[in-house]
Amino acid sequence: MAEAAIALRPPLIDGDKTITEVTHDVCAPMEARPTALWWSALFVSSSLLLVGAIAIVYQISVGVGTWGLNRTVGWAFDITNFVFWIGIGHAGTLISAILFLFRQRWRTSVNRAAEAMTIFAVMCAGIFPVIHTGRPWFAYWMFPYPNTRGSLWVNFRSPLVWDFFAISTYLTVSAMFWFIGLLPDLATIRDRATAKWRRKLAGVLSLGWTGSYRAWQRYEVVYLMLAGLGTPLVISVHTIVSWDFATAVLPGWHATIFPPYFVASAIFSGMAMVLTLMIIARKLMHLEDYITIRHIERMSKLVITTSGIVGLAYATEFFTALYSGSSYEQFVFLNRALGPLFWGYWTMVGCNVFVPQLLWFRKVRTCVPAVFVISILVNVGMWFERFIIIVTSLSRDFIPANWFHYAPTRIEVATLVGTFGLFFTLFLLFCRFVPVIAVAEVKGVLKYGKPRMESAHE
Amino acid sequence: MTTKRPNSTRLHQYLSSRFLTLVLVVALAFSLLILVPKFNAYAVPGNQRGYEPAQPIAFSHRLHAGELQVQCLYCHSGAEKSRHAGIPAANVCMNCHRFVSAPLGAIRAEDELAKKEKREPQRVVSPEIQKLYDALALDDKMQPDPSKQLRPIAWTKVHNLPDFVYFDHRPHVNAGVRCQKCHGPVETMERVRQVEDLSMGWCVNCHRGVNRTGLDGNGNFTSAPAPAAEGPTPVTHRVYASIDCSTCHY
Amino acid sequence: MSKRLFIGVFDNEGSTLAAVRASRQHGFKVVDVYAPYAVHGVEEAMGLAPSRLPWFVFAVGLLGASLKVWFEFWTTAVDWPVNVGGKPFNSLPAFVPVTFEVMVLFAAVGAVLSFFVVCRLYPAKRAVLPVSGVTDNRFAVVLEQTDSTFEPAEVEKMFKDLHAVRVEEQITGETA
Amino acid sequence: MSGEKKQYWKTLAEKEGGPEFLRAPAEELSVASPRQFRRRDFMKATGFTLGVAFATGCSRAPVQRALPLLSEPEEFVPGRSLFYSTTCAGCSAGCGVFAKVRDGRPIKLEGNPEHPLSRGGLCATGQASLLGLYDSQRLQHPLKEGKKVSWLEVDRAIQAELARVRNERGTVRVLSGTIPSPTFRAAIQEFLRGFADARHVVYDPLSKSALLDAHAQTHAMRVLPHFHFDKAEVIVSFDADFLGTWISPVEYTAAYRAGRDLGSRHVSYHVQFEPRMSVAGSKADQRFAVAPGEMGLLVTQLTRRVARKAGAWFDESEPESASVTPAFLDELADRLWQARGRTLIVCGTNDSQQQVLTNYLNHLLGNYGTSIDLERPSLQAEGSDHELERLFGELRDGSVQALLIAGANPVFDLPGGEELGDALKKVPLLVSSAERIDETSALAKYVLPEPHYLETWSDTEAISGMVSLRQPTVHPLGETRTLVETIAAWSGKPRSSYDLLRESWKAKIFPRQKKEADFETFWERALEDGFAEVEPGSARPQPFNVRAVIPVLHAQSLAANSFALVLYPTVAMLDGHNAYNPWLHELPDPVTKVTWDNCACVSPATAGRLGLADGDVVRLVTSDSKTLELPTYLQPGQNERVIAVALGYGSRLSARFAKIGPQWIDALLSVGDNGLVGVNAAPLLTLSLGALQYTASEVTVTRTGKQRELASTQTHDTLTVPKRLTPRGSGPRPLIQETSLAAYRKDPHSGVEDHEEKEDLWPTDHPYSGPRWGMVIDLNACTGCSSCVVACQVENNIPVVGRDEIRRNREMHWLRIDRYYSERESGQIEVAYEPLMCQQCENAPCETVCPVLATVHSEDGLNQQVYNRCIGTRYCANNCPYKGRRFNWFNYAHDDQFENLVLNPDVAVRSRGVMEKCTFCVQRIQEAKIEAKCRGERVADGAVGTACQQSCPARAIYFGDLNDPTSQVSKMMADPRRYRLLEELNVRPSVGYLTVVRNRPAEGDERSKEERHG
Repeated sequence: MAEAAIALRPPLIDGDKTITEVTHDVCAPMEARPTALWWSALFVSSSLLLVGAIAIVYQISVGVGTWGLNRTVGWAFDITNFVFWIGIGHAGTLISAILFLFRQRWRTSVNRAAEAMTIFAVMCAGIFPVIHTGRPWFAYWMFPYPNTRGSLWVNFRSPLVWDFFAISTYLTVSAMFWFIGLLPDLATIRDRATAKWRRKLAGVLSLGWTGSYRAWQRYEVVYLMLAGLGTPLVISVHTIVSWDFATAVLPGWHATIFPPYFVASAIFSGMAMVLTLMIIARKLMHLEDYITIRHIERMSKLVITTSGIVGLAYATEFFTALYSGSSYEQFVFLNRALGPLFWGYWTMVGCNVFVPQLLWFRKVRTCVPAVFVISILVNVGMWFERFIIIVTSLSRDFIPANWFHYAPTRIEVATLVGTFGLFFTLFLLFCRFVPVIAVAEVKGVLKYGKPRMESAHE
Repeated sequence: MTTKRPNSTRLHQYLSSRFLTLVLVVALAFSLLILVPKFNAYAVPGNQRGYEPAQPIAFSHRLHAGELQVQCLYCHSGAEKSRHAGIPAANVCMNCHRFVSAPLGAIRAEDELAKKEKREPQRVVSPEIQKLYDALALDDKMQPDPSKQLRPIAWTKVHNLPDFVYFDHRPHVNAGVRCQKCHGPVETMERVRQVEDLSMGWCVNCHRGVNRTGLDGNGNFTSAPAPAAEGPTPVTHRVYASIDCSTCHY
Repeated sequence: MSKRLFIGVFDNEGSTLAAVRASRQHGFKVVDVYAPYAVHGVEEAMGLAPSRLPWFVFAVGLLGASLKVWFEFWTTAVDWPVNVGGKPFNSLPAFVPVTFEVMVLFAAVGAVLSFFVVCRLYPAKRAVLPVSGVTDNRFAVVLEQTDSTFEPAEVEKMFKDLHAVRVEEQITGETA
Repeated sequence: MSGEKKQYWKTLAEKEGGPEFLRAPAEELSVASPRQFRRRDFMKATGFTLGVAFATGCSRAPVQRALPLLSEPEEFVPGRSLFYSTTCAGCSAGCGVFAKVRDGRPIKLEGNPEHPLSRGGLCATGQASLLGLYDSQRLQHPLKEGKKVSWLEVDRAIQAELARVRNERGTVRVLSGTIPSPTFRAAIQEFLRGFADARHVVYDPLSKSALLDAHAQTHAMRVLPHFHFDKAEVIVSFDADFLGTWISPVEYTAAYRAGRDLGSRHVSYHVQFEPRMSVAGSKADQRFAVAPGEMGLLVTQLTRRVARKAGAWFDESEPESASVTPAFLDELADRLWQARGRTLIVCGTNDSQQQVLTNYLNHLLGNYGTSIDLERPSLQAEGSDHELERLFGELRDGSVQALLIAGANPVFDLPGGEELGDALKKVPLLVSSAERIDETSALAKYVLPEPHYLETWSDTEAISGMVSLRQPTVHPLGETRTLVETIAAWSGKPRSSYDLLRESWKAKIFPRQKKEADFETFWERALEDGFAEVEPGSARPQPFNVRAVIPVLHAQSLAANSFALVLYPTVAMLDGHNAYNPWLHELPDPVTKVTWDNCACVSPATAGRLGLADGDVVRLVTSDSKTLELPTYLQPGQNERVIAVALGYGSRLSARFAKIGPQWIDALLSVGDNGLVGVNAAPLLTLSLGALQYTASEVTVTRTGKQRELASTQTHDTLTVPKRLTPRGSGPRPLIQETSLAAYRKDPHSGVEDHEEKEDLWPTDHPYSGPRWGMVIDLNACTGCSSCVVACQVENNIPVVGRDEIRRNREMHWLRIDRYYSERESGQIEVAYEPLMCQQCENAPCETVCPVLATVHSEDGLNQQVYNRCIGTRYCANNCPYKGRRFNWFNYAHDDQFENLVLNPDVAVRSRGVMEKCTFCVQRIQEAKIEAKCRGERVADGAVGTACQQSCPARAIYFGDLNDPTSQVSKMMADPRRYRLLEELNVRPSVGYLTVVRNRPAEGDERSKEERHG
């Protein structure tokens, strides 16, 4: 019967690995010389990063006026990108925390990369709230610290302050989460590294981890804790981000549906991004055995689910507008679908609701290139979702005399491109210097060396 | 040999870092030497407490306000009718210095000397007061001298506020706030020094205090009858110091 | 005083578990077990007491939350009450989000730091491994000789029976 | 721990490496250390010390000096403003103003409420004229052939040349615009007396010549009558923009508003016939877009109807029918006849025939002596185009020996500027007295710099018998000299303008009054008031001469696809002598809302037919093949056969604005291809039949294919959202709430949307115990003249951002005037103006979202904006339903040190990245509060006036303490007409609006019917 049990559940890792092989498979590519492919990828992404850096420096030295904003549309690309990246950042914690709590052990081969992605995405996101201010050098005023102004504090009623706390907390916690997960693997690297610098570095970072079981026991507990804390955190963060809009008076922003709507779309976009990166990483680092078709399939399923939620949210928005009887609300949504930015709106609906439906078919789910394309389309759609929400509501609000259109300048575009540059640069470096797969965790889910009876019920 | 290479580089780092630490320690000590006195002078950058610039004329507040008991408002008359207390125009100085051209002692001494030498005592003018006469282009008969040209006196401002702060002397003076409360014991200063840090917190906390415990801190909530009152006779009224932003920022 | 340690080295979790159980049955003192990953059931086998970390974390989180609520109330309603958009000085509902975030922050940081402290982990700490490879593919069960009844040969045999890769003996001057 | 401690090792390599690692240092030390240390470590160390250097360096603020006066005048207190009553010279209307002078420099002009004409109002041009004083490109010294010379030199040279001319008995001419100053006029006569053939030629670029000529024919005196719009119950205007640009807009606006006071029994009924949408037209109760060729015919038809009723003579031949329905004309004639003696007909065209007919109408209706005053005529325009024509002739055949051009710029603002320029070159002695180098003074041999009117003594007699004084408010900023002084100097008896003025007043003005026996007291009183009322001039009008009346029987017909061109002045530019003024270029036109350009206005229908869109550059070709290229602007309410182009643009004075506003990679210049702001349309004028013609027929329009996006501050301009996007069942948004006079008389509350005060979720922590500032704006009174916009700009140091920034919808005006069109069933276009600034909401949405408490509420109900705290997230602006906030996208130029002297020292100049907005002129509120506090009183009603309120000619803005039930503003708040914008949001604005009330008797206005029968 044990046999049967095993037969019923396909293994999480292909090619019946021993733990020795696991260590080797993950660490070998790091220790080998980087491939030409990697170099060229790094070159591209870092030059994008440079472009973005130049744009930002120019913008900060000349003024926010170098963006396409105006007295009607005060936010556009900046906050769109902010919300977009934060959204991306959600999948990591979701996979590592929520799936961990749900005992989804297949996560082990993707969570490391996903968490890394989270951190990088949040870094990208974090740039915008700072540079979008007119006087970035005073951005620290958002933090309540005792000062010589009779101690003038901050406005805790402002969603931006909430944002400030949410983002920083999120970054800290997910970084710690990531690092804790990394600890045993760093030790592994330390102990097998041949290059001195790597040994020294790993030695410093691994905090002298020995794999003593007394440590392992507490380790498990802490990991569980962080997972438990991370889950509500990840939900709260995007809820708060959504409040930036939901607490405002603008029609199209002032909606109670926003928190669940934003969280769902965040997970949606995050999952898509994870897929994209996974597919890249498994090609780049030859990890087909660890990131198997089954992983891709599972994540595709998550994508359809969340896509469904997002689609429902779109529909609900229209309904509430209609039901509210407020002509301002109704106008906003008519304007989204038929107004000057209709193309953006339909791109969003197309990419977020229609395209993912393809994933219902197993054939598509198991076809890696197809999934790759879809995952990218979803991210495009998600970017447009934020753009549409922000710009349509601002550009045409209560008083027609205020109405004005918005068009981005090259500076803005360059900045967006730059963040992608930053993101991929960091990710490529991550692939090189950190085990892309959580070695210790994968070892835990191998069938290798387990007494039959246990491996049966896992 | 081949095994030595890596070690030696490590050694360089080890050495240089030790060397570096040495340099840094010295630098640190040196810089603390510079910084410490400054830091206790002003806790935060921009704090000008203790600022005591030299003035074009060595005017002594101790002498005028202290010994001679000249009222602050006699010279700084703007304080009760304008935003700025104002630095007196030279002609205000001349109200006295038309007659007083040097310290009494000096003049007496000259008289003594003159008596001895059986001659007319000649006029004594202290160099500082001479600057005043020069500014007004006066000859020693105290008559305007067309050959000289008028030169306004460029005093150095001691109490400076940022451009975005609109402090107004009127309400303070008219409510009976003593000048010393903000400017310190000027009547004891040879050269005027900034005593308070004039930070926003300092202003706000004083305003709060006034609203809590009154002007002099013991529940006196009625201000002095306004001296600069036109129209209806002034009524003594409850002191209220607003801490609205627009009290100072607009 | 110096100590005498016996280390059984294994190459899979199954036999490691068995070894731990066996040694406890024999009444040997299991000093520690080293493994490349968290093996389930070892803590029971070793008879380790459950960690008290959760309670600590809970307390820290609570502390953070209450501090923040107090701070927000104090700054907006007590220290400098300002009329913001006609809202009351003490707008508690608006304080909830930040409070929550701070609670999570405190709890998480508390958890991690306490973990480091309790396990004495710190940067650049020199890792002392009983045998090489316990972070890769080796499992080590470390026994200590407690009294004279402790018979090295017996230990050796026991480990061998459980297909230990090898058995080492070490003398250490450290007071564990 | 014990010494011999057992060592563990992981790899063999380390085992080997270990001891060696320990051994290594001794060997390497000597060789390694110096080279190693020298490189970047050294940099590290220096970097650190540098850091320290900064830390120590940046701790002191720069030293500030204070230079007190050497001897202080009595009334002078540093930091206190003094107000001098004087007279505006922005145009010839002569409105009374107070100049606010702070520490020796004028920083603001305020209307003088005592002044009988302007009654406290001041127009946009007047407000902006202040900047002229600080214009760094103003002439500072005399020029001879373009080179700087001393006055002495110039005087000698000119005197010599004049002597020569005198001896040669040559012809001398003085060319000037209307000179309302009696002293100045006298001086010029004095100057001309010496010469054999000398004449003073007066012309107005915006000519009223025909109107004066008409009165010469009908009343035998060539004067401009003084119109009293407040005495008229029915006002009919034939293309006279009397609320915008015609003769004396401020005075007329004040009177017009008085005549439309809803409290009084009679509310004037205003009918406007005009080819384009003018300010006056936009306020009319009935408005007809009439082709200029038809105007005469219309006047005739109305006259004939009225004449019938009056049983008076009129040519019996039947005129052809005009586009306006006879029914309406009958009805109008009816009403005119009913209200005879209490009506007023004005005609703005420069066609003497039409003007004569208008006079006849007024005569038949008995308006002379009631609403039209010829006893005390207006002297605000006295130009004669006949004279001008003669002068042109003389100039062409080069018979003029000496020409003195006094403050006029004929080369720019008259037709045929080029030829005129060539002709001028032929004049041996060409002297120009001007403030700046303009098209004309550039040609002059001698240029005499005129001072700005705030620098000198002078006077103005706008209405015969209404003399106002002008006194200097600042020490002259350059070596300038008034022409009066100059002439005195030439005559050999140089005197100051002060002495000259007093002389002429003693001689001419003082005798014309009885009140004061002693000149000094008379002078003192006049100086204090800023004006004096004396006996008018002696001229008496003759009885009406009917023989002058010739009816117009036919409309000029236009060829198939040609158009009539209408050249009109704008509120900002007028005749273009203000083209140096950035404030006026940046001011959105009241109707078109276009800035930094003039454009070819066409009606939407025509545009549709020609396939033109906003910004398409078109070429206009007149019958005499003069051409003009400018961008199109679609103007609702304009006659379909009319192309309207604004005058006054394309002046060389505007060349300076190329790089105004922030310069960055994507920035565009503020000027056109010609390097100037807009294009000059004056060449398309024609001087024929003894009058300047402001209309031309047979103009063809061709598109050039070029594009020039217009910098308009309002892109969407209707009350309703686009049809396609309107949710079913939702009407126009209730931003403008209006009613008809009839409905208002029945129920004053009519037309106002009701909103019950919502229950608050919060407990209220904020009792407004002290004053609570509020504002009410009467939309019925507001004419959209935009003087408030400039007033606000001057008072609050609002930067000029230039054409490109406005094109990007980033204008900085804190106060904007929304202009709304709506279409009536009849197809007539209705206009409503809505001044919109920060509404100072009690539940301000902007405040809640600011993270750093940079915008919060004050205890007297103000929505404060703390510039120095703002970090510029723009969240507040996004969350403002009125979009009343402005953001400093760049560091806007304040680098013209000279121009900076105009900055208001009571208002901070905002830096880049900071949000700003209207705060009800909080600096004025603070001043008033402090003053009151020092006296131990509470702020009295009227003690605080905002800049916009103060300057409004229509008195449409009320401001004050809402907590004081007796204050005017709280009375207005209680007015049944009062509504608030977007009340459903429950943000509780402190600004209220009063409904627009349209007087439409034709549409069943019972009361007016009664009037008709009774």
